[in-house]
Amino acid sequence: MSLTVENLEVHYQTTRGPVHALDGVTFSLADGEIMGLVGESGSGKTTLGKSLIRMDGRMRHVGGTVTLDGVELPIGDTVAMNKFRFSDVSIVPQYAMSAMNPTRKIGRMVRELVESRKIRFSTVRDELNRRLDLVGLDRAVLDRYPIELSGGMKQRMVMVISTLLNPSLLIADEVTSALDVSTQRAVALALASFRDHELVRGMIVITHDVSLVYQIADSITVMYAGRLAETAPTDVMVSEPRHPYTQMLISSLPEVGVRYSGKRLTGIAGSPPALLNPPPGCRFRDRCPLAFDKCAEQPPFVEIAANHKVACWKAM
Amino acid sequence: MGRYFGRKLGIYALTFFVAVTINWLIPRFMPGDPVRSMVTRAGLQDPAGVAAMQDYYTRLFGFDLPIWKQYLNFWGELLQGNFGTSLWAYPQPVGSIILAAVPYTLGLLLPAILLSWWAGNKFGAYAARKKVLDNAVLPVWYILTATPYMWLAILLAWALGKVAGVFPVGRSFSATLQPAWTWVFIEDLISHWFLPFLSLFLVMFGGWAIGMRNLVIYELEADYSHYLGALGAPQRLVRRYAFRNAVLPQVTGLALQLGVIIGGQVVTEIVFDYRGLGYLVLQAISANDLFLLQGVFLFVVIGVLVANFLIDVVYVLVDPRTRVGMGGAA
Amino acid sequence: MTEPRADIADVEPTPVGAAASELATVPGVATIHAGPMRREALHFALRNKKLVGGLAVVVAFLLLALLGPFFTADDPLAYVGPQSAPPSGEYWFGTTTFGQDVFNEFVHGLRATFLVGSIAALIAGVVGMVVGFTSGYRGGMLDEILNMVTNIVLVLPVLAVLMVIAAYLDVRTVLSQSVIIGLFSWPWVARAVRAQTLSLRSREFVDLAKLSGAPVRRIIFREIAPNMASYLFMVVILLFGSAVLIAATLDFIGLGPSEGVSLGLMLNHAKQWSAMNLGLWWWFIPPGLAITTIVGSLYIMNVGLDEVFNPKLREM
Amino acid sequence: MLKLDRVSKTYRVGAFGRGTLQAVRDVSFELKPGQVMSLIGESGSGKSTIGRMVLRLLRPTEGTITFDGQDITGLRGGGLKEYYRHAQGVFQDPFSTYNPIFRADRVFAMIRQSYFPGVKDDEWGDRVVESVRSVNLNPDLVLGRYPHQLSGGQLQRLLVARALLLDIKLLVADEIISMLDASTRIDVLNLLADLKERGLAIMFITHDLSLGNYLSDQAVILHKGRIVERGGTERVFGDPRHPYTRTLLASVPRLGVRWEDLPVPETGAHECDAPLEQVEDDHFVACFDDADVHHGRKSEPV
Amino acid sequence: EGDGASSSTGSYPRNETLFTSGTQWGPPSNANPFRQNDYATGTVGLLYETLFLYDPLTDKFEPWLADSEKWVDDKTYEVTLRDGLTWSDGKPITADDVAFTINLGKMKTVPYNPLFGSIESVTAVDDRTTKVTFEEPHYQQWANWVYFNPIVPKHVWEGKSEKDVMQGANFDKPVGSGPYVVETHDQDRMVWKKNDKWWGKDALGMDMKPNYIIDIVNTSNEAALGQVLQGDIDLSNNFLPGIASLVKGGYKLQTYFKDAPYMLAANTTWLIPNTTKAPMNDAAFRRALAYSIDTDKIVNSVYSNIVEKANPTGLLPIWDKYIDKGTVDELGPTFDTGQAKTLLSQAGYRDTNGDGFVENKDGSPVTLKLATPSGWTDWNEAARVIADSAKAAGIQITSETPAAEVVQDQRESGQFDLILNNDRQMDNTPWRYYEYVFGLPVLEKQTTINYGRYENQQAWDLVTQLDATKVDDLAGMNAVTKQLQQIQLTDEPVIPLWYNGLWSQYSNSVWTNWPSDAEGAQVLPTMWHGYLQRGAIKMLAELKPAPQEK
Ligand SMILES: Nc1ncnc2c1ncn2[C@@H]1O[C@H](COP(=O)(O)OP(=O)(O)OP(=O)(O)O)[C@@H](O)[C@H]1O
Ligand SMILES: Nc1ncnc2c1ncn2[C@@H]1O[C@H](COP(=O)(O)OP(=O)(O)OP(=O)(O)O)[C@@H](O)[C@H]1O
Ligand SMILES: [Mg+2]
Ligand SMILES: [Mg+2]
Ligand code: NI
Repeated sequence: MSLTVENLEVHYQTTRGPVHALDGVTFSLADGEIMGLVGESGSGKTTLGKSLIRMDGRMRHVGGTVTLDGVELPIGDTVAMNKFRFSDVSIVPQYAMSAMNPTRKIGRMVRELVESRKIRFSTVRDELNRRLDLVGLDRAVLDRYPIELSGGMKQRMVMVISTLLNPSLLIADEVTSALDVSTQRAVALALASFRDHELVRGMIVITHDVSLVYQIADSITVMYAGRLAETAPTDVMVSEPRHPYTQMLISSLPEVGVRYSGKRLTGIAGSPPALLNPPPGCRFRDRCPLAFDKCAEQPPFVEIAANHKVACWKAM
Repeated sequence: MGRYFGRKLGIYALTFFVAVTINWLIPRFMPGDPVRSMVTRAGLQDPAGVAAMQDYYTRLFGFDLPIWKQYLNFWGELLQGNFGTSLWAYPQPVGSIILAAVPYTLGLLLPAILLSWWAGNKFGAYAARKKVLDNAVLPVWYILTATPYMWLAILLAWALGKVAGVFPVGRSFSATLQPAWTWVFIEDLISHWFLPFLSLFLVMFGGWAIGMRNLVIYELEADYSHYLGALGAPQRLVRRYAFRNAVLPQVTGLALQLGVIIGGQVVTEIVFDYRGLGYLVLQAISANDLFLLQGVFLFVVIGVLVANFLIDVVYVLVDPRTRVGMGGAA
Repeated sequence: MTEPRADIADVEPTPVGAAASELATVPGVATIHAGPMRREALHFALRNKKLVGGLAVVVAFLLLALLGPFFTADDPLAYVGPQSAPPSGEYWFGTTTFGQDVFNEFVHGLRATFLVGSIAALIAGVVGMVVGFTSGYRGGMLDEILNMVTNIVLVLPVLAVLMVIAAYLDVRTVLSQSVIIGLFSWPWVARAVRAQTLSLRSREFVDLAKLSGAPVRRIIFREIAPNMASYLFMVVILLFGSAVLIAATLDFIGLGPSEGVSLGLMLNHAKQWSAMNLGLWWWFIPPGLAITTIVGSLYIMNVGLDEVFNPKLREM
Repeated sequence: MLKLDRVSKTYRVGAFGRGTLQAVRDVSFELKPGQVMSLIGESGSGKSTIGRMVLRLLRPTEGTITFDGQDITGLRGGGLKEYYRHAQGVFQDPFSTYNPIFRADRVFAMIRQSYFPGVKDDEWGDRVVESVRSVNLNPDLVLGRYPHQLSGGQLQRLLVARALLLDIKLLVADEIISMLDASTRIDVLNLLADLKERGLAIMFITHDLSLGNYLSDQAVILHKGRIVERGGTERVFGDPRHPYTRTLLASVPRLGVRWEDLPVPETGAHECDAPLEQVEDDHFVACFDDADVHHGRKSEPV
Repeated sequence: EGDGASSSTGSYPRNETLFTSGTQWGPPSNANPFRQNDYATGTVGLLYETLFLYDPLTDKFEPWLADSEKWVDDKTYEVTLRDGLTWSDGKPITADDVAFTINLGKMKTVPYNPLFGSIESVTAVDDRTTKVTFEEPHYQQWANWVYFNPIVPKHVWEGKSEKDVMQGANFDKPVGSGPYVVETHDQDRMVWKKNDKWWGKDALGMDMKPNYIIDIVNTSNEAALGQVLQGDIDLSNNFLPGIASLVKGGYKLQTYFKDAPYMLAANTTWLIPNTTKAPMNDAAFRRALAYSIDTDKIVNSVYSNIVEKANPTGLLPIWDKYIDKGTVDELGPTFDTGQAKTLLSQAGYRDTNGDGFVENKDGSPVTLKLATPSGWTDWNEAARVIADSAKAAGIQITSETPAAEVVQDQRESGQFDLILNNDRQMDNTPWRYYEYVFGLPVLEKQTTINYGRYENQQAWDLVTQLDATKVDDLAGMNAVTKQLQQIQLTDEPVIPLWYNGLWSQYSNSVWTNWPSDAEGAQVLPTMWHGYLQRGAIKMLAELKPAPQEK
């Protein structure tokens, strides 16, 4: 699998004008890679995830291309995209708790879903059972209604459904945010195991929790205000972040054992610019301690080391 | 589940009790005296005769008893299915008068409710989120629900009955016919049934269609719809699911609407001089037949309660969420 | 965990009327600038064809009801013209079999209609809100009891009850009619308000108000109610519509006010004097049409409002 | 200063309140001035319930809560108002703590209305500005704005500023930063730390162990409404005794330490009713039954 | 419900069936001739018959069951039955039946019980002759009795308790003497079938044309109008507003007169003031009130001229010969607002507080309520007109429309200010009228007469005197009625307004040759209670099937 996203630009239509939620996003994903996508709230993570599979009514594909396995995805075209959904690109949505039709037994829902894609249910039935085992769900859940499942179970069930057709690319949006630490761990590991079993060939894990993606991702991409700030292999990102935003972000995370009296951490003052009419230049400029004149110009997203790209004049 | 129904039944029982009590009370605090109206009907002038007659009817209606006893008797009689004697159709028992009218009312009401519900839901769901269609039909539906039942009835009667002369207007069947299972009669019955049915149907149809449209829009925006969409499920499936889920509140809506629908039925019957319960209500009111009025009212209350209960049962059957919620302790 | 912060402005209900005046009474919030949310709502409100159109129609009728009687004869039932005359330049809506001016009756009847609608809506609104707020906010036994009462009145076939009551009422006036309609129309309001209150009650700003030492009444009326203002407004509109319809129904079966005119009574008279058989269509068409138009416009207005307040329903 | 003595809370749930749900069982602890106590536990463990009982937004079903020796469970009216002069809270969701249709600084006005009706406009304005500054906010940028125009961190800090207008001794912070972005979280935490320095007692409720650890002197681990372990923060985190505490610690994702390196302890806790047992100075553990290890589940389903 | 077998055939042959409507306002509840106000339409007339018919149009008594009558002396009356009369079960009708029927009046609740205050004995002299001996004869009343009350078969009614007599529904194959027998009845209809063995076919040479008479229960006039227009109802005795325009509209509709007033006058509608209440206890005020009412407007606008304004005496046109024109010209009030005002101020009723309405002599406001039953639309409308025109004269009247029941209650207990009433029909004697107006004593409940509680012993004595006047003594009667008219016109105990019509409209689509003012067709065209014995029964024999158009 390979995914290449180039210069992707997506806007939200609002009464006050377009919100530039994604503004020239470029990255690629290698076969078997899990990419962690982190960033502040509102930075465009979910938008990116949605753009790759299904835009909602207000989203407009303004520019850029997405190529999956050599085929350009018609992401702006809701109908044409259908062909790729589920089988090529799939998603575990942020709202897994409510993603299943509350009035259908889960098994039946899956069957109807699969059959609606012109696939015989019998051909995936065994696979379905296997995967339930894989994520530690009793096969009997298929005979239950969603309401009868706990949050963690629902989350895992949705993961199973979404990956049933072995999509090349799986987008997992905040799949663990609503869970307790112990369940979080189980779900995150299950996610990684999908890749390990080659049930999906590439994965974008969206979260606001850097520590979490650190656990399962091969690379981490940091978004800031609709753009990519930095992307790097996980260990590199954690140990040698180059973008000032990444640096500040990582250093503001309290760790077990760290106490304010020992090491007083600091956050990042200020807030990201509004995306309605984003200012030109580096968007982190206003909050950046290193900002200088050049930052009035948009820094390019350049590779500074192997697989390590940064959009910052100072980092180049 | 048992507790759920137990609770529901409790509410219904209480409602029934309240309704019966109100019903028993009101005539006793309001002007009008059935005894005197009966005496008048005998057309007496002589004071002695009047007194004797008065005595007779007072005892007949049980007004000579202490009030609490009257109340208890009322319940006693009621539980035996005895609603008392009608004044309007003296000396027929209220129960049999009502039973004679019920087929007409139900014959009008049931098809109108069920068909309008079914069709309204179908059309509403169909139009939801279809811009052009939606914009075109929505105002029509709103106009329909906003139409007073009797006015639509009058309009239809006037336009299709009087002016166009396509359908007969007035009575459940031609005055010149006798009820019998002959084709002539059945045909006549249906042609008299159609306009009142249509007027009820149309008004209700608008309401259901609007409700369904809004609910489907809501469901189409629900997470599970988006999820299905994201997995490339065709619109057909998404809409089917949305429809199924949107129907559930409509089921409850049906229960809530019953009271209003019955009001509509009453006036429609009056416009078309259709001989159902609505007609009886009007007769009871104008003849000051409090026993009949009480009887019809109780009958309606019982009907509504039973219908509500049935709807509750249906709801539980179609919505797994309620079942799960009731089954589990949490 | 992080919630998606789409634009709150779109999602939150916006105060109408009541809440705006509320702002002024809170010390410390002296000046009221039209907040962006309100501007947003106004923006949609003014552009919402349904809302504007519906409102225009209702206002037109209202003006006709308010001003019309000043330009017509005092006594709407006076015999002023030829008998059974069709609409003409002199008698816009024709005359009745007695030579009454239907237009004159019509404008006076409109007044009664608006009166019944407003009073009944007011009463039902107030009772419903008091019951809803109390049972939703106080909870406990009181809630159980009120809830039971609500359920009982809800299940009762209102029209049948009203008929029974009205049938036994000696003197019936527009006022008494409005009152009894109002007194039986509140349950669904109470239910809805209760549900809303329940959900608002658990919102943290209510806790904050408690922590600020605010008494219960202030919490209900200054914290909870304003948040439901748009909702309550719509409730009142719906109540108005249903009260008008119920009143017309009662009038029609002869249980209307024993004096005066109303649109329902006009229909009643038209029926009793065989207008349909005599072909006097101008006698029964205007009143019914007016009721339909007013109530229909109110409903359409309500959809408009709903769309203004609830972005999910907005056209895209 | 704040003392909970065998506090329990039972909710009535279901139709006619026939069902019950015991959200908090038999919880006792004490909070001293200038102390930060973390209440840690997973969702539904009863943390908020305890916090709300302390704030008298709920009444305990059993047990007493005393504040400076006064039993607060029965307070109402004036007494309650006085209590709130000294005890305040900040809640999880900054956006829903503000009434969305009013300006954010209305929270100050509400305080004034109840507690300082006599204060002149000017003086009040000064006090507000001062208080806002003390939480590291620029009054010009935050006053007069609507909640949605401010960031979560700003809103939370405003709430603290609001509390500071009163003569508070106790602040209940219920998941106060869980909805904030990582980059702003720490500032709010630091603000709390400053308050503590000023002698405020803080009850810090969180599900995030690292956050609890960062700030607090005392840690209380809750599981299903019951305290399973409690003591000095370093003691509890450094040497967790209860299997549940260990599970929690092992599941926290940490930068630099992979989960693989921290296997989940294969152990389950059994409920038992004995009181907390002191295992060392300032470290208490609830009874647990190691024999249950073998039928323990990997993770608690939620 | 129906107990007739032929109902299963689906319908009765339309061209042999007469459909009527307008008498029955609820389901037929009994065929009991003693329940004068609620027996099923036709019970008296079609099923049971009276000794005589009285035809108000000719003012003649016609022997019916009776062959002849005579006053043997001042206190003895003898009536002789026709020969060969039979009941519908074949048994002969004899004087025993007549005596039995009269004697039933001894039962307290039988409506003609008051007669027994003056009857000494009733005996059958022979098979055909019945002798009634009076203590003190009420000639007028008795003449009324003989045409109004039907004879019932002794062999059926004998042995019934008073309760059975008065409460019995009598629907189960009742035995009568008339031209029709009960076929079946249902909630919405009463079906009569021709009695082929009816004695009158030979004795009277009368053949009732319809083989079936179906009286349809219509509870709204509007519904009846619809059916008449559709040709479903042949004879509608409903009040059908707007009929004037339809008669001319090519609906095959016909009324008694071709032009206004279209209908015969059936009874008088009065405005009845409660004479026990101030200011209606003052004759001067009542007179002023009488002058203030614009009856023409009621006649023209409310009724569109299908009724006529009443003579100031209130006596119906058929009683014209009893009206003393001189007295009327001299005293009879006419609509004259100015005069009303003058009368008021002369009597001391002045507008002292300047509200445009006069006050009582003690200065308290006069606020009168005029109650008409809710749903009685024509009266409601008329009441408004009355209130309006009284207002012009300075009398404040508000029109109220309580339930009929309430109005009745107020009327009987005397708790009203003003009401409308029309309880006296066209009849054989003006005594019935004056009894109504002046009847004494005033009881706590006034159930049928003198609702206004007007007490004038002199007048009542005159009424009694009239009763004791022989029916053929016109001069004697007129001597009394003249005095009564003087009292009435000066005191205005009731204020006559208009003559209610004998509502009657027929469709010519199935039956023709309906009664009209044309030569030879002058019969009362109605099925109303009490009218078949007023000659309307003859209409059935006159009908002709309409030519069938195909
Ligand atoms: N439906 C919408 N209409 C208008 N603007 C939107 C909409 N949805 C999102 N946005 C805006 O687009 C930007 C990116 O939003 P997005 O949801 O992708 O952020 P995110 O990184 O996923 O944030 P979070 O961590 O809160 O989920 C934000 O500025 C947001 O306000
Ligand atoms: N008002 C209430 N009525 C009934 N049950 C309640 C109520 N509030 C809370 N509960 C239940 O009590 C238990 C404890 O709730 P609490 O809110 O204290 O948990 P928490 O530890 O704060 O969880 P979270 O981390 O999700 O905030 C939960 O099971 C919850 O469902
Ligand atoms: Mg997101
Ligand atoms: Mg909580
Ligand atoms: Ni979180």
